[in-house]
Amino acid sequence: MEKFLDFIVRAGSLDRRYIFVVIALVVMLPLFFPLNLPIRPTVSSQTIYDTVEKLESGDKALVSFEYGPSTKPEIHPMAIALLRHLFEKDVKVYITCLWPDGQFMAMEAIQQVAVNQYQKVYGEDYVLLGFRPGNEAVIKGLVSNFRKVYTVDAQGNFLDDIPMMNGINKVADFDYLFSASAGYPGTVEWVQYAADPTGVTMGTGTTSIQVNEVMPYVQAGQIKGILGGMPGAAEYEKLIGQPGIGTSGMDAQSVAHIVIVGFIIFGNISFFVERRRSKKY
Amino acid sequence: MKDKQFWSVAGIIFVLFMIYWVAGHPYFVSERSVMFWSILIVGGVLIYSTRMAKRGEKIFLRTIPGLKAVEEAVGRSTEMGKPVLYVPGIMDMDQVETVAGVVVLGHVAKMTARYETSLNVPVSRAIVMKAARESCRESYLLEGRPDLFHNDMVHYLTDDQFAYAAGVNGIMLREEPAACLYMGKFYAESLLLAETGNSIGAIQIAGTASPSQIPFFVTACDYTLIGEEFFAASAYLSQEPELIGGVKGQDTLKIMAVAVMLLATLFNFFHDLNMISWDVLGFLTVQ
Amino acid sequence: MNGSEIFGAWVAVFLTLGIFSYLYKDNPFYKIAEHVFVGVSAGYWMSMFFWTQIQPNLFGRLWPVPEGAISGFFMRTWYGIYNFFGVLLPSVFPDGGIDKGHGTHPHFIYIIPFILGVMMLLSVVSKWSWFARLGIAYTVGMAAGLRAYAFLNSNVLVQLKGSAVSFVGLDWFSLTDASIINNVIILIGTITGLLYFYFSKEHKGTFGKVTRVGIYFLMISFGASFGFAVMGRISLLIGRFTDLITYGSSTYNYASLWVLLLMIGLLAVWTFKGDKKVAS
Amino acid sequence: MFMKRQLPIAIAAIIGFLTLFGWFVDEPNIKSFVDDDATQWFDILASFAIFLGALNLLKLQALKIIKKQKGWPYAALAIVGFTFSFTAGFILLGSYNVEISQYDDPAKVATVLASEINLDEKSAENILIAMPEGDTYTIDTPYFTKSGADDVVEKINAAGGTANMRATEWGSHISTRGSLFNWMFRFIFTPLSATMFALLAFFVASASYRAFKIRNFEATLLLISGIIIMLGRVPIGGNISSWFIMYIIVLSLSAGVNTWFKNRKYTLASVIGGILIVTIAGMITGWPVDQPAIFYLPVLQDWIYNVPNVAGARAIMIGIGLGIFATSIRYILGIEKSYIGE
Repeated sequence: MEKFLDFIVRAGSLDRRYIFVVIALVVMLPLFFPLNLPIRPTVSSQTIYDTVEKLESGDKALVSFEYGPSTKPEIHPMAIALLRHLFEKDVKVYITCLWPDGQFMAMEAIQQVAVNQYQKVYGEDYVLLGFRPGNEAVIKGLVSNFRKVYTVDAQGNFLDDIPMMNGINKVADFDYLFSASAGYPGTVEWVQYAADPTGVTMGTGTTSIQVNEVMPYVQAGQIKGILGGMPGAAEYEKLIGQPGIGTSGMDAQSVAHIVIVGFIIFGNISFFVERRRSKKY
Repeated sequence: MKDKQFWSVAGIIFVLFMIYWVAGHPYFVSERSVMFWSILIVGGVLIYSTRMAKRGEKIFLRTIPGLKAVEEAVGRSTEMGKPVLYVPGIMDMDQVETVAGVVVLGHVAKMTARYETSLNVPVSRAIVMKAARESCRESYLLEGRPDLFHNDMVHYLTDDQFAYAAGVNGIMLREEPAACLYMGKFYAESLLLAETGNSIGAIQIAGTASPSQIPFFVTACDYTLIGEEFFAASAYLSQEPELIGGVKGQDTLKIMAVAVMLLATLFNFFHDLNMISWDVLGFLTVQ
Repeated sequence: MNGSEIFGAWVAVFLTLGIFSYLYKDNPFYKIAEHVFVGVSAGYWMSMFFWTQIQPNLFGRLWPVPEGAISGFFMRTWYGIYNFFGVLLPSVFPDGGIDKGHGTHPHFIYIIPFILGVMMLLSVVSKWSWFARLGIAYTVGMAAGLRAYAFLNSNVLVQLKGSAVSFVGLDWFSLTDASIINNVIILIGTITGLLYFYFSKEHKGTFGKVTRVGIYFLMISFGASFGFAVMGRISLLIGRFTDLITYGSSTYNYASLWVLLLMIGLLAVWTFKGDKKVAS
Repeated sequence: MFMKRQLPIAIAAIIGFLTLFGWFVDEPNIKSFVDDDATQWFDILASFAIFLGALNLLKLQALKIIKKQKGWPYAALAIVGFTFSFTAGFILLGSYNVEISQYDDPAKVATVLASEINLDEKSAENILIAMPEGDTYTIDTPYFTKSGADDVVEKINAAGGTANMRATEWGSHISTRGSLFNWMFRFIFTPLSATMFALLAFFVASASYRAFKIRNFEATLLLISGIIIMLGRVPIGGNISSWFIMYIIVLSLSAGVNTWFKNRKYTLASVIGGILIVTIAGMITGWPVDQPAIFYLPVLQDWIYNVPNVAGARAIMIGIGLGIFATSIRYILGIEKSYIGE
């Protein structure tokens, strides 16, 4: 017994590089040997799905890309799933970017979903307006006059020449607003400067870390539903019935969480054993 | 009516606005009048309490446990003959948290001067370095120990987030400070710092307002100044009437917020029961 | 798969593993990757902001393509300046003016932000460091005006409204839907949490008990925050591993495997040799 | 002195005041300035601020090299990195397209095309034949140099086709697949910035192991709510039976009884009693995985993050909202002036 306790105490001050190796393994292995755990949608993901489901063919949705490569694994799958749902419903999609890298992410998503999967027509079914710097000031500008901020789209075409831009002059002209956001500027700013002042229905997909900051907005009804991180994306993929990157990452995610919880519990056991000993001596 | 000037200006603004309103309030977005009045009232409360503080009104601020702990931590470092490490966050002086961090640094520098303990302040922005140096120099002068102060106690590492974290971790492992204080704006590096500090067994005290970083500090540090506590601490330490008045003003506003919440719930309850027709939720919705 | 893609994959793998090598210890691979990152990202941000804002929305307004021939001394001088720039940087200032849909007349009022911006850049010279203050003051002032309204509305007023919960026509308790008990918990939690941040009174007696409840709610919220933080970081790692696995395929000549072996080998050699320069 | 101190404060005050009250004004001239032009100016200045940041970085690294400070070769590497991305952004386009618009004999042109896009001649010919009348076909991957693209154009023209070279426009090159800038984004910027953050996954794990200790009641709450979110949010949480959770609760309650009463009999009684109650209840209901729902992790985590978590987060949000309002007002009134750096 004494020896076992000794081991536990010593394991408590283990070189952290052993922990790194364990984490690398538990994340890597399920990617090679999937477990196919069933996914269960949470209430907030279901809300997003229901809201989009209510949109009708020809409705206009503004989707804003506010993430970059650093958070791509979390947000990109949900952006793709949402675009799939919107195109499935024949909703017109307008894409803006408040992060410079967002434009690249949007291009990738468009190539995959709009061009390859649904063969949508640029300028009639979707448009990529591109990135504008200025954070919340850009949103404020879009709310009052869309055409001041964007005179050309990302490819340099004039907005007046794009058929689907007809009748779009401010954010209030849209039926749905979605922010795929990884931080500032992002969801919070869209709520403050666009959704609250105009009353346009808004949904959001955020990194896991942001979920907590955004939850009060969701509870107060300022945002209708939220997709949280990669699990949120997996849930949405499940809802639209098209499994993607999010779903394939869930096994690794599950196993890693279990292992980390195990670490926490073991760390605490070792902590208690040590504390009891130091009391004795 | 302690502050006649304030009340007369407020009265004049009110009367002028009323005249404008009665005259048909041209060019005014009437749907936002609730927000307009909120801004005037909230702004008024803040200005009023700042003015009162400047005029010398006694303002009580509760003790903040984390602050007492700072003194203990410096004391312990002195006993052990080890340095104190102070990290003022990774952002520039335009962030309120950085400003608060530098204010608290001044206070810590006073203690290290008094106890003759060595202080080490790595920073990640050039302007923060200037400000932090000034603040330390002043504290050492005030304590009558300018001889102990040297410029290198505040030194610049790098602007880059992770390189900075790696640098600070290096200092921790080499110098093994007995107390690590993290006060300022932190992002993902909070975890790296707090964990390394924990592993060398230092007393750790943190103060920050970023909600997503607080959990890491709360679990890994001995004391954490959470969000507004941190701002209040800097006001408390600086004893500047402007800052203290601000804290007092925000306190008043919090009580008002609680009152509004309770009243709104009550009115909403009666509205739901069809006992009154006034819709409080509609009233509070400003577009 | 063409050459530039395969070469790109090798570069990407080297940089990715270079940064991961920090997990072992601080080493030259990590330092190389880190410094390349600092330099490249500065140039990257600069290009992005220039081509999406300064060129189209500032220069595009100052020197739009004029309608017909340019006449008058003033306008000729104005476009003369433009042509001079055009000689220096033809990619930025194409012949004849910049056509980004800002009409055909120069918006001269945009000289103000242009001058403020240029002053900002000149502040690199230590003697003129105060030059930047004017531009910074503008952004600070504007952000203050925007935020004062937006935060008071969305973060205070609407949140107060959100806490004014309903009790009529709801179930007593439900885990997944709004219910009376849930609403009471939210109301109590918000109020006690807010009172924890009340500084003008000592936390003793009844008030102390109230704020105690407040801190419990804050802790539950921080715990959730911690859970989400773990979740997010793991997702990012999954993303990196997926990329490495892709780059480790035969299409990319097994880039991930080769680079990994090379790095482990070199790190091992350095460690066993105990090279002082590396170990420091 | 006026330019250095009063003017900046005056600018901040005036602009702040205009923007704040611009929310309430419906006068077209003021509205158009405040909502449109003023925000555009802000955006432009924000862009210049990025330039300033880059210049400061260069200055710093250059000084490091000149003074031969420790690690100066790495500083040189940073400058090389900057030069590369600047070149990709402003000087070297690296994206020239070849468009084929007409041909006399598809087979001949297809020979040229096939060697350019790594296809057999038959498929290349099919691509050309499938091209609608009056339309053009653009070769998928752009050419890195202008002369490279010109060569191909010449070859196609020699084979009896009509082709021309089209350079990607400056400005849209940043978002065009195939440009040097885009290559840099995909293979240098993306892996670097993504891996920097992925590193944190490892540190989060080691921090959980070493730092997250149950020191007091608050820390316990934090830990439990964190663990429930972590397990309940991911698919595996749905496979953990609520009965398993109940057994764990029984055991931890017994541990509590043990420390509280310090009497082995009580502890034993609570362990056996608890296990018996849970087991009998389970046998009666038939051990459903997700019942009772309050012990089922996916449902429990939904409740935690929709109810108590929202209350805590909202308290912080209101506090921060008031704090930011107060700071903003101080900027507008010119009380807070730390932004001028004095």
